Amino acid sequence: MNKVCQSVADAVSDIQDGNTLIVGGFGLCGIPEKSIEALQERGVNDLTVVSNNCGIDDFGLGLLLANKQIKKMVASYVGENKIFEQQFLSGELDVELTPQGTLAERIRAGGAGIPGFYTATGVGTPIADGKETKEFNGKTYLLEEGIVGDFALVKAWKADTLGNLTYRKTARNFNPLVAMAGKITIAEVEEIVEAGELNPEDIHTPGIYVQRVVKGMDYEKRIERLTVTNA
Amino acid sequence: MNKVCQSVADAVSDIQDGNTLIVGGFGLCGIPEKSIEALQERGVNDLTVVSNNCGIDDFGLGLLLANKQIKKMVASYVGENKIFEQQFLSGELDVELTPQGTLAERIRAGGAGIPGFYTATGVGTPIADGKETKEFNGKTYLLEEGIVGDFALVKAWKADTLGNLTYRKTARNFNPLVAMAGKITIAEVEEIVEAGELNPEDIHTPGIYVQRVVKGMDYEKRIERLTVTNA
Amino acid sequence: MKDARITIVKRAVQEIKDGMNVNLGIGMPTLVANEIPTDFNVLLQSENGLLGIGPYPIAGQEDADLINAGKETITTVPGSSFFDSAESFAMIRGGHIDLAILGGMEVAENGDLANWMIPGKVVKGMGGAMDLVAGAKRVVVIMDHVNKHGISKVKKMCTLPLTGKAVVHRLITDMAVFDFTDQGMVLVETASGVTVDEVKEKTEATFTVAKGL
Amino acid sequence: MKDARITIVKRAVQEIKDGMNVNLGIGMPTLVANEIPTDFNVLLQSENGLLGIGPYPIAGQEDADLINAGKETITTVPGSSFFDSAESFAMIRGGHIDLAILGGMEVAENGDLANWMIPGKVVKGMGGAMDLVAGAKRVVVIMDHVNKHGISKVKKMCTLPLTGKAVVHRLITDMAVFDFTDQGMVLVETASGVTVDEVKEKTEATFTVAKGL
Repeated sequence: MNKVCQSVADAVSDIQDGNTLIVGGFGLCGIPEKSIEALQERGVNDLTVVSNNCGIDDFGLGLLLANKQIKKMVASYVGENKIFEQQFLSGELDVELTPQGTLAERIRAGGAGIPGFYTATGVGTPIADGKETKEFNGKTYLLEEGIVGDFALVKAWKADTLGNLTYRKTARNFNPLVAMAGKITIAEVEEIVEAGELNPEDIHTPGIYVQRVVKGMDYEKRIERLTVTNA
Repeated sequence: MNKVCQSVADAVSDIQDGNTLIVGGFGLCGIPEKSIEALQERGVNDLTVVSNNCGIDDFGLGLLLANKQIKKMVASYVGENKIFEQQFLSGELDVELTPQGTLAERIRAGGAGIPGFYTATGVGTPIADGKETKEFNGKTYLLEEGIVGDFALVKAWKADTLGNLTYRKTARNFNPLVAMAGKITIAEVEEIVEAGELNPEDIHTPGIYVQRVVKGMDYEKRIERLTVTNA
Repeated sequence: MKDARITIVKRAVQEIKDGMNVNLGIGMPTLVANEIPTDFNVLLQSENGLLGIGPYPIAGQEDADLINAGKETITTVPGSSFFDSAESFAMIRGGHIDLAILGGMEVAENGDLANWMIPGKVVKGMGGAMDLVAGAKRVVVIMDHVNKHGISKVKKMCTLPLTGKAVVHRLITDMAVFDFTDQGMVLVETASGVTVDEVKEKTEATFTVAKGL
Repeated sequence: MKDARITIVKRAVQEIKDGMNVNLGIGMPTLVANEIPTDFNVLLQSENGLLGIGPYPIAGQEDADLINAGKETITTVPGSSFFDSAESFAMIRGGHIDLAILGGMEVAENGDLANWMIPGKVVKGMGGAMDLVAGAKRVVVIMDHVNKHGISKVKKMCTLPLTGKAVVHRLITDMAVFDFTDQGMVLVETASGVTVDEVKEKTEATFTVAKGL
């Protein structure tokens, strides 16, 4: 019943070859960087990874690509990643591109027990190929399916010992949805507090979705595009 | 561009006969009691009301029933309401019973641009009658449709002048979904603060969904079932 | 509480394991909450938007903004969280509730449940019951074995409109406990002082008897 | 900025009215933000989960947890809110974004838009573009009128894979502004110093000319 793991390595120790992982983050923001590193070290292979992006060559999910641990990637945007490009062109990597909003909703749907839903997004485009359509009020919509993962890897700001999570600023992004959609959800966080210390009205992910919580050390939080104004 | 209305009567002044209203609240908790009272005074008729419950005889949506302003009710639970019972039996009132989770999801879907989704809820029961079904992974699911209202009536705790809302405890319930699903969303609140005074990470309903905000006075917040322990 | 209720509630609480997230239906299931061992970390979910229901408030400390799905004033426990109804049913529909304990009017030998309407009587609505039986990981129904006329509520087929088809995992009555398996309905326990033959006599449904009973 | 870009951006900002919630695409559309009148109450949405984007941070005050959809470090304005990606696209798909301004590779006379992939080149992905064009109340595309070879990007039919079918409400180029109506594509403005004939010459698409032009 204790959800708090002693190390990130422990937290991801039963992820197996061939598993489907749903991974939070947008670009390099709010990614579970410690869980990814631990998976790189463990070396599990043939992973299907569902995540909006795929990191960059030397950070985030790019590390698992570089290690050839990913068999299939479901994402909305995979630009700016040379290794991805190589593996995609060589056919080593299978890629399913999904519009970002559809991807977010598919993950939420998976977590919410909804096997399919209709959206106007993508009608008449290549991503409609092979998908069922249906009319509602004279307009055509695509059927999109929910996604459930064997594991969900989440990065949050704070957790309590019951797995309740809060996120910081735009590091929230896909993480709350990803948390819903894992058969086992692993949340790595910057701080773990006692149950009752988070305001019940401000919890972004209720602990019911979270099976394991682990504190990550020394977050790098790399910035992809530093843009500033002069004071 | 100013979202703050001077009175509840002003806020609801353009609701018309025959409109569909989606109304927040669960039981008598978190209901937009002032907007309902204002509608009772204005006397618009033939309303279709979508709300989990229908108040009690002399409070909440029961007031509009007593006034015979409601033509059709979409709800999950309408017990404990004598006037409802009479009008339902006499055929004056049309009723569409929807499982509570399906109702919540239908309202969210309407607000999120999803015209339909599949759920296992209700398969093989009377509420499946006349509904399309579809199999996913060998299991049967029902197609349920999104709901959009001409107006959405929401009760929140605090609003800022941009319409950002926060709710208190279980008075949140359907309100954030209802806020999403109105062509015009009217939020009555206990307190209005300046933009920037609510923590951006703790806003439950972003102001983009809310067209009007109005401060209600003297909330009654009636308790339906007072249950206490002895100290 | 009547004896039958006590029997049922005491047996029902044994379904709850440490660490579970549990939804208790309105009525008799609500009484199960009081029997949960105090050293268990169990969170009770209320479908109106709370995980972590606490006891009823002390008189005078009730809060109109804090109620359970039965519209009763309640409190919260440390580590509770509030959320909206869509999130609440995402939990339920998505299989995140470990256990739902619900009342029943009729249960059939194939696991069908009827507990929301009686034709000819005024319909009150199904509330969240259909979602709970379709979505919870485990569905346990508790009810009297027979109605006030002595007629079995444990049926070959439900006569009342269904809440869900083949959704019940376990049925607990004042006489017995049944499981619903791929091999059909199985009697797995009898209440203290009740024989297997007595259960058979009072049960319309066809069932097998677990080894050793 | 090149002259063409300045022309386009200055014209594009006129699409933004006081009180709007606006999503600006990556690239040239992002530049529109700087031109919004400071007395306007306009909230900029970032599809990664923010309503109320502010300017770039002062050097040294950047926050890795606060970026826009282009992955640039940003700040927030008073009254901003953070939310998750599903909520963000509920706003977009549900028609709550008043205006989306996006870049384009090709726009066809029926309002089709292509802006996400070039066959034969490596696919980077559509990101949120398909959701934005399908969901925003009003979709304005901004792009150069012709490509670097002088070929019209305003087509009879798109040759590139579509981002959305009949989704563009208005197209703003360095030469002209077109609306897409039930009666087809209409030239509604020409840029300063550009004649209708020049537009016709540089445009593959068939269009009508608004009265008074």
